[in-house]
Amino acid sequence: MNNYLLIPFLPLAAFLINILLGRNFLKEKAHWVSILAVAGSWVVAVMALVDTMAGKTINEDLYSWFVSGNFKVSVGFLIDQLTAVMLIVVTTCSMLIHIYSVGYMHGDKGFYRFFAYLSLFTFCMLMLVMANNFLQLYFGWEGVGLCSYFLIGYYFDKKSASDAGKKAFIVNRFGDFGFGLGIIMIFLTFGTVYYEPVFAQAGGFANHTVNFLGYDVHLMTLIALLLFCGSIGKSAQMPLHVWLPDAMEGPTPVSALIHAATMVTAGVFLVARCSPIFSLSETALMVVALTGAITSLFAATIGLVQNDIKRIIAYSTISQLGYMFLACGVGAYSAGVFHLYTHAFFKALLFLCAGSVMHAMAGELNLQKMGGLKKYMPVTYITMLLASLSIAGVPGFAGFFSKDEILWLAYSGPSPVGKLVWGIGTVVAFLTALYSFRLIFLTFHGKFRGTHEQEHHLHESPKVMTIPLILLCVGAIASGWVGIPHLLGGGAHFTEFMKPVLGHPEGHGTHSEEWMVMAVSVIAGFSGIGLAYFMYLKRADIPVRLAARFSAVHKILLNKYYVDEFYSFLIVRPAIWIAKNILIGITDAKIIEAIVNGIPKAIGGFSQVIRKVQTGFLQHYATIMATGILIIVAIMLLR
Amino acid sequence: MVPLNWYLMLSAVVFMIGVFGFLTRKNIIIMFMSVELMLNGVNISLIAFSHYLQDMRGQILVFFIITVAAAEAAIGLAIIIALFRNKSTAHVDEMNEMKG
Amino acid sequence: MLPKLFFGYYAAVIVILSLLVVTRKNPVRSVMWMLLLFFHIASLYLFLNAEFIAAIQVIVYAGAILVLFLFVVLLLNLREELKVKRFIGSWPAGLFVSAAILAIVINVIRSFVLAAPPGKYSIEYIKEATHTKALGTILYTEYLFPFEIASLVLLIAIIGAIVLAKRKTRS
Amino acid sequence: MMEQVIMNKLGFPILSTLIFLPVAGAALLLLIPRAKESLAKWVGLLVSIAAFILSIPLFTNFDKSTHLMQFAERHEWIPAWNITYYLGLDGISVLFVLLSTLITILCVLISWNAIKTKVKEFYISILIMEGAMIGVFCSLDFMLFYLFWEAMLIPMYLLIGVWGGPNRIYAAVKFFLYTLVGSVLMLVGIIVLYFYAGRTFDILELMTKTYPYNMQFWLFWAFFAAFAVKVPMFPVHTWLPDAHTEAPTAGSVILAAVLIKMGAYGFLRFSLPLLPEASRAMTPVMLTLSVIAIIYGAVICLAQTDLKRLIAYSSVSHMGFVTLGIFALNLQGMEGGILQMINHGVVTGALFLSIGAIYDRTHTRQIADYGGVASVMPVYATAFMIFTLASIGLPATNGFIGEFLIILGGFTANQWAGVLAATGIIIGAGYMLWLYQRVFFMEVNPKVAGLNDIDAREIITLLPMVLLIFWIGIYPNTFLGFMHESVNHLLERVNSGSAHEMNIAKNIMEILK
Repeated sequence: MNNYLLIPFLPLAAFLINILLGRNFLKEKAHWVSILAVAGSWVVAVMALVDTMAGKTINEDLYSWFVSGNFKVSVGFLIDQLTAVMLIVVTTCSMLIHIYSVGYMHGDKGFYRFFAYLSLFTFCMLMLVMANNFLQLYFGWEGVGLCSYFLIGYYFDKKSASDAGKKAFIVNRFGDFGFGLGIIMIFLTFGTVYYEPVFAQAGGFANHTVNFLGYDVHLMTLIALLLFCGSIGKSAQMPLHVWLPDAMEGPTPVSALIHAATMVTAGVFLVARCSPIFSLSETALMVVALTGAITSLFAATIGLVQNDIKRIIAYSTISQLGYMFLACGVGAYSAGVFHLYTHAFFKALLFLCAGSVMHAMAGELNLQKMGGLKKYMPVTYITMLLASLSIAGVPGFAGFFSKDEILWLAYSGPSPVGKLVWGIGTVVAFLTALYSFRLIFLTFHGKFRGTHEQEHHLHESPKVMTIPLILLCVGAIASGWVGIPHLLGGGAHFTEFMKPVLGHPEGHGTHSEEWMVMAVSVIAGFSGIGLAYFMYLKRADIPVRLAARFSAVHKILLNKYYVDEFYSFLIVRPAIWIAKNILIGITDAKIIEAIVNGIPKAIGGFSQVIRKVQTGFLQHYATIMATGILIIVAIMLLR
Repeated sequence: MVPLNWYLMLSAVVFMIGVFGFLTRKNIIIMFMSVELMLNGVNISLIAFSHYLQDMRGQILVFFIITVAAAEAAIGLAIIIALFRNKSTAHVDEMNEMKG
Repeated sequence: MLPKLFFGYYAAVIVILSLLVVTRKNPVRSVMWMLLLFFHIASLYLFLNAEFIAAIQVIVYAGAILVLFLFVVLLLNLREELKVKRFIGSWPAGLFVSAAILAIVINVIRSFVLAAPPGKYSIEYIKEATHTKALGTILYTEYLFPFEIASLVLLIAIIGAIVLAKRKTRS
Repeated sequence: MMEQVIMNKLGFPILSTLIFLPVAGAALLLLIPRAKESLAKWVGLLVSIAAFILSIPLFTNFDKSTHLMQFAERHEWIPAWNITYYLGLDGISVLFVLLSTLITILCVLISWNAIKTKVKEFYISILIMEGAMIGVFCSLDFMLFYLFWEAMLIPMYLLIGVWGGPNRIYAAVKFFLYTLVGSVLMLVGIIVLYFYAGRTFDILELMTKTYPYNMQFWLFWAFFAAFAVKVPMFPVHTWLPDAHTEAPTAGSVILAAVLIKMGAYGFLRFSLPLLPEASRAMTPVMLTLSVIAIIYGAVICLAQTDLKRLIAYSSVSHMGFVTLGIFALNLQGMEGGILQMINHGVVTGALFLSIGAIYDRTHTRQIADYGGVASVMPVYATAFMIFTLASIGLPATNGFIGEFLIILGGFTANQWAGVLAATGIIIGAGYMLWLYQRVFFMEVNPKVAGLNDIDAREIITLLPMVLLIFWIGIYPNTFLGFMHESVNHLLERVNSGSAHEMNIAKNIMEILK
């Protein structure tokens, strides 16, 4: 246990050292502290994985966080198979991205600050995955959100960056609103917020209904959906996906680490972690599956037409996250986590390659101004190509195995919407390949379309950046090999490993069906690649003509279905309008202040009338007084 | 024997004449004298009660009233002098500083 | 019969003098009428077996207070007093109120009967002990504390009168 | 009633010392010549530090295992009306005394250069304020309590009216009248209690009596008038923005950190234990008003253009949480409410201190006059960020613990109240982050270019707040431990004689059919 404490607290120490000493003392050397800390965490995390593979899990409290009556919660750690995998994903990605950042952020005036935030993020993410209770999970959850806010708004003097950071935080708060209520419901139901007793007792509440805000609802569905609200926000699912594309305002390593590999997958982790609760509610699972499927389709269509290289990858992330939820929704939690794990590598790699491209293009993000970069930056090109092959689901690459497992379990699983989401998933697989290779072809092939100055500047990135790319590339190719299905002669080790935590999904289908599903998805992937090749390399006029032909559709996609505008119109502006015109203008000024100021004013007006009695003549007062005496005397004596 | 009621009526008449003077005269000195008149009216009834009740306390009270009247006259007249110095008038209807 | 006659005389004179005091235009005359009034009241006190109080009445009221009044009246130079009206505009109100109270009080006094038992200071007792001694004994024993306060009141009045009437030295 | 309290065993009358040391300090200041301003400042600082050091035994020697009043002192005062000089602390009030002594030091420090006129009188006001505040929290005699309660008004009135902004007279008079109207009604209530309970002002003795429901009902509203104005609860909150905006920094800090806590404290100390049945019956009304305050205050913040006004309205929202927690009438809600009072004192106090620090440099409160401050004043920006995060209730800061417990308690008491209150947190994040963005982020506004970062004095002023924020956020048991017994006892009293169950576990059974 004590060793494992190092996993989260080394990055925390690095954060504290950097934030306190970085500005005046460490300066350009700040990265050493953070890298050493995360490397230390990685080593211990590997040890933890080895331990869990040997079947040793840990669930211990560090100290009592707070106690109020029967509400008790501690800071404590749970390390089981799921946590161990997450630890590996988080520390590996984090470490490689830390190293990459040394080159990427070189010369930035906030160098120490950047590494401090990265360390803080790593700490929070590790606290999130290692928590043994919901409240600590919530702590990590909000903590990573905060770091995301800091890092998106890293270039805070840019309005768009600070806007994006704020948007990410607030949109996430909407999700956390449900998540927080979910935790409260869990406490009220089970009397505790620790995972172990909650999951152990969950079965006993399977058929309870509860009165929630006047409606009788199924208890487990309610809890599951409330928790899922948090997942929707954090993992940028519809309808709370709007923050993630904007989050690309942050430095690219941040997009890779937080908005691709780790933080955004926390939502999937939450659903997987709470699988004992979700499994008790068919409705909740169906909602999860459909949300995932619809989001993945929706984001993939947007990704087709965007021109900002990072935004395409961001929509791709949303889409792939949808995939993971799709998996969880059909009960295939381990497949979802498997995809999370492979996705972390190839998506981080995609982002880092995009960062490398940006580095070469001096910050240019527009695809239409690139082209032919492969001869200038071969390492970047090859690694990015491999990552794209992986995401497109080309057999042998990591993405193929995880995606295939999801599709197969969706098709064969017991879920009532399984066939539907399988269909959507296959379409998305096609779209994924299409937009991924659109990106590759437009960036690296063809002729350079930017300015001469940019062309002159083109160069491969330094070693400190390319080495992490190569290492991640290994992950993007090989990370899937731990989960090769039985069908292909593998041992499905990943699923087996996760079994104690996530259970084993039962798919019932024949081998031929399984082959068919696999074939369909492979065909979809290859046809996507082929279409991209045809459209963007051979006949570059087709996309333009298509856009002109279906200008309405194109415009909707280009504007991301106008969701941002919809929210602005529906929530943001009315709220401010109400505040300004009704609450300040009417309630406070016209009603409350009118009453408050009106009473003294009325008294003042009355005084204006009766002050006339005060003539200032002594004898008038005396006469009035005497009259009073007369009345008293009359009353008393003539009674 | 003169009945007590007669004294009391006399006292009341003197008192009310004092009140009348106080309420109606312009001259502040005459108003002040009206106050003395009222005090004397009260004194008459007190002495009368003292006599008829065969109790000394009435006279003690009169004794104190005269003391206070003396003090009051001294202070009051000093105020009048100060007032006259500032306003050059002894007419109350010309003093309405307290008008609301 | 004789006492009633005496009383009638004094009562009539006192009432008339009171009216004169409050109605004269010239304050000096008012003061003079008041002097006469005080002597009559002092006589009435003698009539009620209160010779010490009667003496005080003459000495303090007539001798001290009224002289003070006279001083002030003369000091104030009230020549134009004679040119203005003596009553304020709303004098009927004052007259009505005071007359009404008087009417009520007289009406009540008419049927007033003294019910309390007489105390120990009967005429015989006072005659034996002398009035001044009887008054002095009770004043310096039972009423010593108020007496002291009265002396304090006088002291303050003296200081107060000086402070108030004194001309401000800086001009 | 002596057996209900634990008399002071410290060897010196700690509570009287705490009350009268600042007053004595104020008297000492009177003797200092007006021209010697820096001497006056140092005397003010040393006296406030001395008071703080003297209050530390309250923290260390407090017996957390009992609900009884501790450090009690009792002397005859006006025997004719049975008024006693009776002081004591329990778990509900002890933390506020500590908060008051701490805040006073910070107020003295932050005003060091900001107050340029009538310096001596300023520190006299602050010190008298401190004495009165401590007196309010310590009093166990209703008349003594009322005396301190009203005594607080005068220095605060002067602080706003003499050293305030341009519109200070209006704000000061508004503050004074609002609070006075409320407290006069409370006085009526106190007198009614006095006669009904057999001529005693002893709060502990009054608590042992029971009162007919009708009487409780009217008394509840009489007390409500006093306490709700102070809190301030929804319809009577409009004095707060004006007072906060016009008050000098130290005035705003005291107002936010301690003064408005007294309303909530009054509910806890008087309304609930004296009038349990009325309190229970009025719970729906109070919860509704609290929820309105939370959302109303938060939404109104979205449209504010003035820094201090925004924080003032956010106080309305946060105090809505406090009253929600208190009137949830369960352990979690009430402990959360009390903790949130401390939190709000720390966080909003810190925010006002920070705004004061920058106001000294720019002399503007308009948000539009700022921008890019984080580039110019990075240390200041860091501190303000921590306060902002605590204000929006991020886990590991104190705001989270309080708000979570309150929403848990509120949700248990009434689901709608809990859910609606939680929306306040979303809006809270919105306006605070927007404020932060407009002031600290984006391009540097020429008006703030070239400002110096906060100096050592200001860092010392803000540092205790930062430490408290994390202390309460990471290990709140230190503070919650003070409350458990007292709150439990209070709840027993409130829920006595009825079928109403305070145990949450029982409520669950109601929820689960």
